[in-house]
Amino acid sequence: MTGERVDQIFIIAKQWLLSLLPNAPDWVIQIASSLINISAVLGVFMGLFALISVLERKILGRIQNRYGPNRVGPFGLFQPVADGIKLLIKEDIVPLRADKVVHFIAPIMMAATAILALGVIPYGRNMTPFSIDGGILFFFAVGSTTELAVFMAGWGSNNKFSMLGAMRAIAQMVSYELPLLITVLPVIMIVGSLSADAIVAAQGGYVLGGIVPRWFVFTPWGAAAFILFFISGLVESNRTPFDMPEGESEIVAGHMTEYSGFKYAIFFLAEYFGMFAVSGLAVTLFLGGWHAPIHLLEIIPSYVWFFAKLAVLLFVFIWIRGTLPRMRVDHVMSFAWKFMLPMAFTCIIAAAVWHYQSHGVAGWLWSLAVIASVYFGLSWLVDTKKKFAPRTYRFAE
Amino acid sequence: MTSWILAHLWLIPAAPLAMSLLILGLAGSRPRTGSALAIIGQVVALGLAVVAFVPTLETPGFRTFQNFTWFTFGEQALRIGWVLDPLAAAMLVMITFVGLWIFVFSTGYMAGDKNFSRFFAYLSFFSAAMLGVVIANSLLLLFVCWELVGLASYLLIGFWIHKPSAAAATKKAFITTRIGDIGLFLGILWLYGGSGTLLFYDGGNGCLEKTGLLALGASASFIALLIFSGAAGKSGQFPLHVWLPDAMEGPTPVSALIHAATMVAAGVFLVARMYPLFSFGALDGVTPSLTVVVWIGVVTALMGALIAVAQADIKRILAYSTISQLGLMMVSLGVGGVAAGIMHLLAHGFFKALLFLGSGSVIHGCHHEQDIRKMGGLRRIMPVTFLAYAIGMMALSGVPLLFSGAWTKEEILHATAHWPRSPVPYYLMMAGVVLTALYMTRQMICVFFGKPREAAERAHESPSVMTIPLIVLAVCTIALSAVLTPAWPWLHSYLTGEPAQFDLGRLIQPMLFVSLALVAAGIGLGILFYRNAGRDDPLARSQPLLFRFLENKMWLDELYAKTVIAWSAMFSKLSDWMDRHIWDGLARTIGGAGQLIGIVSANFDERGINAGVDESAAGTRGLGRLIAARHSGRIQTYMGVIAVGMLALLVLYAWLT
Amino acid sequence: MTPTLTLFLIISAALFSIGLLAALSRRHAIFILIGIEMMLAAANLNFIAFWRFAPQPQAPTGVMVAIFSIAIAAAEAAIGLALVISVYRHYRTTNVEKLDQLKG
Amino acid sequence: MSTAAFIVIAILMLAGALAAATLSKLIHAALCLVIAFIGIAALFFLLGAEFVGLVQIFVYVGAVAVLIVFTILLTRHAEEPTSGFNWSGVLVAVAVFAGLIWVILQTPSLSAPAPVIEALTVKRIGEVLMTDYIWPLQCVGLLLTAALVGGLILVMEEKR
Repeated sequence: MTGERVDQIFIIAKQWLLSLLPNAPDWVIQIASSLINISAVLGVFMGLFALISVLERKILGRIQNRYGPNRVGPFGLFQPVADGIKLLIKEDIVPLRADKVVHFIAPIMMAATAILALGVIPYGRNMTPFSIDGGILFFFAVGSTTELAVFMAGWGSNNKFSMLGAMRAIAQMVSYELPLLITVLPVIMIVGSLSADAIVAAQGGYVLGGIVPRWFVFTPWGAAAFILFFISGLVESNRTPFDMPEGESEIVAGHMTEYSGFKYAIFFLAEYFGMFAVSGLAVTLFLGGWHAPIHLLEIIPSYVWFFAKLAVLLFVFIWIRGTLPRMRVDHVMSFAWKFMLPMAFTCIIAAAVWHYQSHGVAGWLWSLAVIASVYFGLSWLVDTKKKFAPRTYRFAE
Repeated sequence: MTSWILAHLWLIPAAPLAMSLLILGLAGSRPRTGSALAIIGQVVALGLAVVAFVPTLETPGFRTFQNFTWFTFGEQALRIGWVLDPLAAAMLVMITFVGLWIFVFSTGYMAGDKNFSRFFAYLSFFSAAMLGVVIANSLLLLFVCWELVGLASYLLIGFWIHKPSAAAATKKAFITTRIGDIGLFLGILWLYGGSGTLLFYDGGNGCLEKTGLLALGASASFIALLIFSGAAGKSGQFPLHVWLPDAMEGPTPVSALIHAATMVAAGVFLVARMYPLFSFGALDGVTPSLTVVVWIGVVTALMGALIAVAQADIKRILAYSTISQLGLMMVSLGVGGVAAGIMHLLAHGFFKALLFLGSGSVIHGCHHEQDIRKMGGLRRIMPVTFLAYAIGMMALSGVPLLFSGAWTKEEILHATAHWPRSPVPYYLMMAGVVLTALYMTRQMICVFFGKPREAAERAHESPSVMTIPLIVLAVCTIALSAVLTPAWPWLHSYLTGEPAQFDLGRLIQPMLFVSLALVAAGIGLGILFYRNAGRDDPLARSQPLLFRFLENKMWLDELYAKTVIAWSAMFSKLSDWMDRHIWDGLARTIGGAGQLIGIVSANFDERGINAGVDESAAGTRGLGRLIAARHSGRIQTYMGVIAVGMLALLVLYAWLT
Repeated sequence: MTPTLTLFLIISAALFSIGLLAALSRRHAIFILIGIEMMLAAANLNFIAFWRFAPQPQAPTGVMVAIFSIAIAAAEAAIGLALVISVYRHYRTTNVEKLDQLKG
Repeated sequence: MSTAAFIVIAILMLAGALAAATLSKLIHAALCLVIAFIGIAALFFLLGAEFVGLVQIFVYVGAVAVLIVFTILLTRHAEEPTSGFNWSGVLVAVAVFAGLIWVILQTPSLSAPAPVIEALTVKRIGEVLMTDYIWPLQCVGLLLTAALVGGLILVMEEKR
């Protein structure tokens, strides 16, 4: 089967590379295999990072009725190269009173966690770089470390703007980590596994004559959880409209204020990698991973589907950035605790209802009813009782 | 249906309990909802009680129980359960029925109170606790519910907590009954130690059944006495009766509930329930414990009746009458007339509720005036209340033929007359009956006849929500006598499990004439003495000393204040004194000694005899610091000590193994 | 040589002692909490190690205890740090040597 | 179980812990504590308890460490306690260490090699947690709720 050959082409290539070390002991094979995985992930996502950074600017340009970068190379496609060179040769400035070690480690830690999080996502059939039993937990365990990195950046810079930005970032990341985590729980509950591979496998197959896939996003609870997850993901990666931590008009660049040159570039990279990781997890959890949307289209290789879905999500990220204005800090927080968290819990209940109606039409309608009733109830409570809380100012002592 | 209710007997107390919680949770500011919920709960309980009553009719001597393990500790398992027999079934119906009408009455009586719904929550809770006492098949469960009854009474007597007298009364009630409960608790422990079970009936293994009783042996008498002390506390027996009159500080429906259906009935019920234990090893129907019960009952009955003659508060008279009647019941139980005692308890439940609600109606009508010397002539103003009250009075006095109290009282007298030990209780009981009729007549005359005095002038008849319960209870009081007569002693045989026969010939018995004579004497004397009584009491005029003796409740409260309370106060004062002077003095002496040493060494130092003294003074101070440093307040020091201790334990353990 | 239970126990004993050192000898309240966290972690390491080296198969009791202990440690840390903050607000210090109101 | 990995991890972990206990700057100590925690998580991985390792990272690095640094920030204006050591504490700690080591070496049955075990899956942990350990689980839930409420109340602004 050529189709399968094409689908598994990267696996075959990796096997071939490993076969070049015929008589090596086990641990060498292991290390070599890991290295291949790491370099593949890094290579692909570095490329994607470069591509998306220029695409973002171009799309934003389109949204804002201008051209965007179009000078360097064809269609401005070499713009990231130019940017990279510029950042590399810029002077690396470290503030005099900075905590030098912490200041230095922060961007490294930031990027490392983002890259680690990318490791457990299945990019295609048999294409999970780091396949462990608790993959989703690993993702979140690693992801939670980001907060510490942000804090280190803010503290290490010894700058009020940095510290304020870091505090804002940590506050909103801690708050939104709960809905992020809890919206994942229904999926884990239904699948009965924390392994990303098992979750993708559970979304295989089609109904209604092969035109509707069994993705979780097509169940009411899945759709609701996906939306909540996506919003929380926006917050976790500090993207507009939740980018107060680095809001230029208020606190310069938040925790990145005192970074320049290559360290700044690494922060930039970490942010995009975080975005990739969250989108990739969303694809894995709700959008069927690498499964094709229609049975007939399964001839197209699985990794193509994965990256297609990822690209769609990334486009939505950019689209939102171009459309929505920045939110106010207190609104972001109260939104998390008063709306996102209850809705996330509702998703669990809805998923349970769906499950106990044995995944049928009745369960579909019931879980829709649960979600809708809680949604309207919450909207009524949150919106009509108290429009927007009057803002209270507190001044430094 | 039948077997369902047998398996779910717990639902009967659960219904009012659930309502009580519901009211507390929901109806904070909606009084109508509160009372409606309470009444619904009571109606449900009444319905279930009637359903439970039906199977007990079918078989004589019916008894069924259901036990389960509450929790297990070690090899022992604590088991509780519930039992349904004629005793429990009759009590259930009486409590729920009377309670229901008291609830209805309360909606009128308490209208406008700012804690209206809370009151109903407590009432429901009270009713639930008492129902729990009745269905318990385990002394433990009974004790738990018993204490809940105590708690509920505490809450209700002190319901108008803003009145200092109510606060004092509620405390008194709680503490006095608690004194009895200590005995009860000791009895429970002893019983458990002796028989190894607290279940009443357990297929032959319960503590009231053969094996359990045999295991107790001679200690049964002592256990019975300890248990009786609990019953005496709850049922207001001498010398623990003092709380009962003071409990009148609560709202009148509470008094009705306490006196008729719930609290005081609990003690009598407990003795009846534990009767096999009391009568274990009886010779000729007499055991030491039962003898004690009889004498306590006699003293209580006579004392209550005597004191009632000289009281002026309408509710207080009824309270002492209750004490007297409870003594009567205890006597009946003690001499072996268990059925008669329980029958009197049931009948008393109806007519005492009726009397209390009637007095509540009077008080309500007279704008919360309770002094009978200020009433009078209410017969015309409050005709419904008057009629109902008269029926209750006649039942209580024991006017024969139509009124339920008469038949039961007669039966008790009958039982007492045949007590082999001594004839004295019988004569004293007869005196009590005369006194009962006397003080009730006095009350009737003072309240309802003659000319209206100041409180009665602006009186009015109560609303129908209060009079309807009166009418219902009055009808019941009369109707109940139909099953009590010797001609057709249906209730008696229902309770004892013998078949009842209808024989009109037995209606007229010699005892009837004795009773008739006694009642006639009581009422006649009453009319004679008090026909013109108004503001001043003829007894007070002719026998001022005796009257004062009785008016002040035989100075029992003062006696207690002088003895028990004074001792306890003295003891605490003594402790306080010891604390202040001896212990403190000891500490001061030691401290003073230390100071003395300091002064001496300082003097030495001042005189500068040599540097060695300096040194020793510094040493003393250093020692002091060393000792004080142990209480450094520093957490790390403490943790360090813990660590060292742990290390020592570890090394010791490793060394030993 | 593969690591044996003894080796794990020694590691955990060392970690425990370091935690104890932090708890006993540092003056800042947060250090005490840090030390306690380390001691708890050492205990967890012991649980897991004993589970791993116990005869198999058996119920994963050690793992369970470790999970519960982590949860409890989290609660402990939250409360402990809240206490530090409120103590700081009240006394304006976090030096445990100055917090000796219980001094005898 | 790889010896090399074990040695490296153990040394890193202990170094982190020691630094956390002795560094004079609080923030540095807290960050070194993170290293120690990650080392412990790695040891859990080595021991085959992946789930616990991940939970360890999640809870300690993601939550407790963040809490600690937050607290450090909020109490920043406290006069820096003198960095001096309480040497008696060191003495006690060393004594405890010696005692523990002595006890461990005394015990002869500890040197058995690790038995072969089948991997402890998350599913199995979940099953055990939901059956045998359901009451402890509920209790922990209650405890965490109580801690949450208690923590909130403790740090609430004092009304003046």
